[in-house]
Amino acid sequence: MIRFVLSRLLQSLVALAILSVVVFVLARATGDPLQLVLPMSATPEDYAEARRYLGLDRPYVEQYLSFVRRAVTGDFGMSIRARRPVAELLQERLPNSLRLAAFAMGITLSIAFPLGVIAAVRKGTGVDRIAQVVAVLGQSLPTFWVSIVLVEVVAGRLQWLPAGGNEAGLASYVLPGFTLGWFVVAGMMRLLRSGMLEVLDSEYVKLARVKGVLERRVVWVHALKNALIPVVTFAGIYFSILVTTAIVVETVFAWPGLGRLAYEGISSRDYPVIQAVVLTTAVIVAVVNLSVDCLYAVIDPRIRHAR
Amino acid sequence: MPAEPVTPDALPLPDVQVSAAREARGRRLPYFSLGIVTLFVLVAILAPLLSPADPADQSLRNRFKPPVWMEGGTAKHLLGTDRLGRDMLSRIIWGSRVSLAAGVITVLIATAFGAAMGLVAGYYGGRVDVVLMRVTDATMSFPVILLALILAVTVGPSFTNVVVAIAVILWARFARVIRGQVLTLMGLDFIAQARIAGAGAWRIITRHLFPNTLNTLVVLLTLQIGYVIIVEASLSFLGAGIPPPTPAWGSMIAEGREFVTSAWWVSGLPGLAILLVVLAFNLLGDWLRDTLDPKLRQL
Amino acid sequence: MAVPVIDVQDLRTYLVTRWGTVKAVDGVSFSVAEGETLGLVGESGSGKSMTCLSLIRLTPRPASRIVSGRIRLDGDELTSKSEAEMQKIRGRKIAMILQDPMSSLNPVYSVGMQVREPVSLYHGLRGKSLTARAAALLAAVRIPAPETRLRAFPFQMSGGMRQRVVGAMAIAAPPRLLIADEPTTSLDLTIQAQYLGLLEELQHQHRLAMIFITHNLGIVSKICDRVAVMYAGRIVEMGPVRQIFKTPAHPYTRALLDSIPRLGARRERLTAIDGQPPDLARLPGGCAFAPRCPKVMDRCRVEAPPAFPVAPGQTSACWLDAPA
Amino acid sequence: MTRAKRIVRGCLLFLTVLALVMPGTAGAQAKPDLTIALSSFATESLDPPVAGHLVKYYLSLMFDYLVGTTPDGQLSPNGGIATKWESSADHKRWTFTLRKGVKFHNGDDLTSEDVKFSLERAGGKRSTTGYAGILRTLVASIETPAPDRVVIVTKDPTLIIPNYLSRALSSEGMILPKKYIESVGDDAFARKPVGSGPYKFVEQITGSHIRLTAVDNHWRLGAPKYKTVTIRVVPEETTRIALLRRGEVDVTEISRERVGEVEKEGYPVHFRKEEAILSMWWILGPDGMVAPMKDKRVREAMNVAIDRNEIAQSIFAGRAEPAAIPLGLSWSFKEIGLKVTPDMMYPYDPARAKKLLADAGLASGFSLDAYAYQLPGLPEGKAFAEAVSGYWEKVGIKIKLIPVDYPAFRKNWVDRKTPGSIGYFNIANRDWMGTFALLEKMAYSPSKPNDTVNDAEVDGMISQVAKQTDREKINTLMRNSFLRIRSEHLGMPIVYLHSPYAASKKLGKWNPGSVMYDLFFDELASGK
Repeated sequence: MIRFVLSRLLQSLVALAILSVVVFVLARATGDPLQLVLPMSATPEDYAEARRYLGLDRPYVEQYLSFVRRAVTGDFGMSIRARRPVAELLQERLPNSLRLAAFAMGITLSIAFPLGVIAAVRKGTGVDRIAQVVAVLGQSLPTFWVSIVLVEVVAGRLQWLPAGGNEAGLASYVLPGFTLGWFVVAGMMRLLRSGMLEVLDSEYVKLARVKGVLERRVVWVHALKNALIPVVTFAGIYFSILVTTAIVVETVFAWPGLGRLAYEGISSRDYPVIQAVVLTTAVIVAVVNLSVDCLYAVIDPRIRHAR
Repeated sequence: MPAEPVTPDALPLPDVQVSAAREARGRRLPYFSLGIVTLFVLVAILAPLLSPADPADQSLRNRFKPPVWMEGGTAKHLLGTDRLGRDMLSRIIWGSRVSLAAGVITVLIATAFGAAMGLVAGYYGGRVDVVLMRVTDATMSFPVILLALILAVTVGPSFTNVVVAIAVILWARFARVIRGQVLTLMGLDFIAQARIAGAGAWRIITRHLFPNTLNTLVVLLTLQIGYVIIVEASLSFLGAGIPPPTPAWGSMIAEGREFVTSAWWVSGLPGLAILLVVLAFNLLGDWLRDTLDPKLRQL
Repeated sequence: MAVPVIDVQDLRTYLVTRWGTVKAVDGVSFSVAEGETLGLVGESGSGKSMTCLSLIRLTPRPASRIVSGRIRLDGDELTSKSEAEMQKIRGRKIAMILQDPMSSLNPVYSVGMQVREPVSLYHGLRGKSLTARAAALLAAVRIPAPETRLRAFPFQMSGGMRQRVVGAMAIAAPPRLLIADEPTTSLDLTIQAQYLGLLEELQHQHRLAMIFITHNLGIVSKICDRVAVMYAGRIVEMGPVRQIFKTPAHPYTRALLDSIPRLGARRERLTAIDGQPPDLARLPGGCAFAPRCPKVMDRCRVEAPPAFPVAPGQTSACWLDAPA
Repeated sequence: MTRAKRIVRGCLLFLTVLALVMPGTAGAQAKPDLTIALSSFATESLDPPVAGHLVKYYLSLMFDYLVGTTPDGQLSPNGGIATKWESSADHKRWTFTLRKGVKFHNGDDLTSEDVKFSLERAGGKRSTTGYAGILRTLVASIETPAPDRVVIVTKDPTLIIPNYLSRALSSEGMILPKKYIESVGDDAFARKPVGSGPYKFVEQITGSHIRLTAVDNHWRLGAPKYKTVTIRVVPEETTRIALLRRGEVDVTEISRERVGEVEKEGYPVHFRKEEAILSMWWILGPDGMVAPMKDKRVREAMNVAIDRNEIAQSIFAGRAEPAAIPLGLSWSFKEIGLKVTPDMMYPYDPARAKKLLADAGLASGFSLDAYAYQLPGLPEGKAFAEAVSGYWEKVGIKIKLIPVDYPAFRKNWVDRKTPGSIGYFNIANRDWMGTFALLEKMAYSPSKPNDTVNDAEVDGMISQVAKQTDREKINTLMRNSFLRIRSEHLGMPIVYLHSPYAASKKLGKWNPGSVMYDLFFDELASGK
């Protein structure tokens, strides 16, 4: 098991190294950050002075090396726009994104699991069709439109839930969490349904029924655990997406998350912030994928013993 | 031991007619989604003929005119007008052309590139497979929206930007699924057979492997077209989608989002259009997957 | 004659498929007494498994439907029972061993969990006594070091070992009737012989009635008391094994027996049955075997022959054997 | 259906467990509190010299200015630290008498040393505020003869010192704690600022909010009405309005198009009248206007082709007035005595536009690029650009709309990479001193990057103003500059924008004032 984790870490490090070069170049391709920072009346000397102050006048290679050397220790430099250490901005924003993503994934699971299993058990009936349409609806509407309608109707008119920000405790998680969660339900439900269909045809499910095991236990204990692997992979991938790029929902619900930090970084050409967010995204994806692999081993003993 | 022969009709049980209807329903064509998709393609192709007015022709005086069936609506603008007084019906009709084009082109590029990578990785395996798969994973972890934003900010938002930004990430999904399938195909004897018969790598990939992945590709293609149209809409919301004045459903919804209650039709109607089309593509994709390749598990 | 453990009268099970309604089981009647083993033989698709699945009402939903027939277990009519009552009978009264040991055990759960489940279900045991009973079951099917084996997972066991675990679960209640659906087909010969011996031992120990489904006539002669030959959903011939092997009456049975290589008998070529197995969705009128029967008569194509007695305890559904 | 019940119970259990795990922050704040929702914080900076001019609306609560102002921008001795200021005969030595007993939030006394330190820091390398440049070039030295007296010595005679260091303009005039900054350093100060203003810094979560708490009994406001002031960033308009309806927010920035909807529901809407002029211009080439805009008739044609009234009524929902003079900041017109007569207003006359184009030999029209982008305070940016291009299309000028965001546009404008293409900005209105600073930036060719006019006559007049100390002469020169720009059609004025702020029904009276980038929340919170 340890050998497996080590080799995966090595691979992620290689990927991160490549990504760091890509993002270093991409960030600078976005343009000149000074346009937003310096006033209109700034003279060419002011621009030169600011470039020197921010260390942007050094050759690219030198800038890249100092960026990587410091990034390894978690120091992503100073944000050009906010003049504050980027690490601090990450500390402020990342927990909000993690909590929102966890809440959203909770909603996804609580919708997709019952829908997926029941749709499989009652394949071809009305329930199956309705479950499919409800799930696909989630993916057929742009999330920002769903968010705005929810804000306008549920928060604005009906006033049941807070409209934005994360200051109102759990209640402020409900609307953004639901919007994000519902979007992911379709894929997960589809995966679970096809997985369950395959498992329910298997010999060991037949044997369970022959043993006189209650149908409910056959479905939710014997069958479900075998259909979990692809669902767990899917949940892992979408969890990282929810954490890192829920820009649209974060914007509508004024949620101080990582997504909006990336958006602010890019629109103000804030190189250190862009680099930090993309690297953090990659690390989150790597960590989530690794934990998903470990989850495989928990679910399927064959994998546990194979490594 | 009953010696005398037991004839079948001795026992008066009713001969229950098994409901064939229920069995049939699962199989027939998804008329709803097929209908919507064909309608959508037709409208996109015949846009110039169908569109009552020039989508870009604006008249600020009669902006926010409600659809004809609401009071204050005029027959001149069946579905009302938008923020700049442009005819909604024409913009939705022309918008279908842009959205279809964005969806189809992006997905075709992603399929071509992704399938190629998947086939090569699956066929050669070993180091080639590991390297290509690491590249695939790295791309998949790069967020689509960030890339699109960077492109939009660097060279300015445009149709090509949207297509490039999404295709550059989307191909990884195809590559991953096709590779998985090719690996299973490689295990089968008919590949060994082809090799024994002296077929080279290229022949095997194109003659034997690729045709077998067609089913999966078709399913993925249909499912992803819906996804692209939705992503384009989100990009327009962030100002990185297909830019004005080109009429595209995504930007129309984004522009009308402030008037969700006061002038609901400005973002409501294109929203409905996107909902119907993406729903149709997704349901069609599901149906294709159920009939062509039930075992398929894809993202 | 004591009341048979299982008595089936004119069982019909139809399947609704894309190609039309398939008469998988088309009027089957038989009975098995305590301690007796009935062999069910026939080519694949002859309805052997479907017949047995119908007994415990586990035929594939929603396509299948038990159209008619009476199934009495120890005199108790099953067809009128509710699903909840049937569920209480499965495993407790009628147990089943499936064909492929490689996939009969749930790969993600330990052997212990899967053996404990039936024991706790039938006997309500928990904790130490449950584990002890499970270990005892494994011992009963000759699995060495049962306690440690309980913690193992299916993929860590050989095919033979796994089929023994399935056997252990089958006798957990112990049941009145044990259905073995080609349990040894995927095992190699030496393991096969051991497993058959084990089954006989268990049958004797718990006085089980047993139905043994197979297409291997060699096994039938070794383990079965009586045999029923099935073709296209019907029993074409049934009777004591010795009698059927020595004096087969039905042309299909005779053809089956001719296609087995016999030690010592010098025959250059084995005779194969020409023609294709019947398409169950579009069965011809009359006797289903008619198109392939060497002694086919006009009547065969028109009217399906009922089962005629040809010898004590032996019946054959063929117009040749109709009483004069 | 026992199964369904079981599943639902399972999910609820899951959600409640999730809820327990989630550390929800404090419940609704205790009243009385002032909560304000704005669409964006620009730089979200807490250090005045670091682009502070864009975020004066919260910095003005934390810091005091050397020279205070009233909400409508007039300098006032009881708004700032300086209670009295006068200049020497030669207008080169400005003496300020400071208010006594003013303390910083950390208890240090505010003295002339702090004023000297703050002004020098505002002109330092790190500073990126709007008018730091002028201070660097103009101020010779700063003397502190007494703890309550500061003397600023300028290189040339000038009248602008009090205005440039006042609340009316930018953030150079904010007084910072010298001892505190020198002890903790610039970065630590930028994270936990200490000022002498009526509200102390509590917390900043970027992208979410900035929270300040009241200093009890401040000299400016007395006992404040609000214990805490929270300013929240809520980018989406629909969300801001929903917050208002739910009472989670007391003041919110809304777009002109939704004022009607909100007023119908009884929410008071406060306007900053003519807060900015929306002015368009052609990007200049290396040596000024490029063809075809070199021809005055083309410039006039493009002006008269636009229906300013319809734009004001439709795009800006009637909350805007047509403007006559390019870069014409109307607040300064009163002070410099410029009266805008009806004949100065551009009529909507497409026929005349076509005739002018024909006279200029462009009967078949020509094509131009126009940039389309959003701006803070101008959510209607893209729609406006499309609308205006629509008008030009109607007179034969084929417009290619180029969507960019503001930084990308500004780079092309400043580097003059795409001469002839059209850009626009909502220039914040200000007093005559600020207006002069604007003309000196955008209508004066020597200030190379930002010039949009490039006219020798205007250059001459503006260079004289810089040297003048006689107000009458200054007023005449500025009047003539504007009249010249108007008669030569050296830009395209569109409308004056009124900026609406919706308030909760129980907010009470509040005048958002007309000072650049400042909303005078302290007026709202004043206990006096």
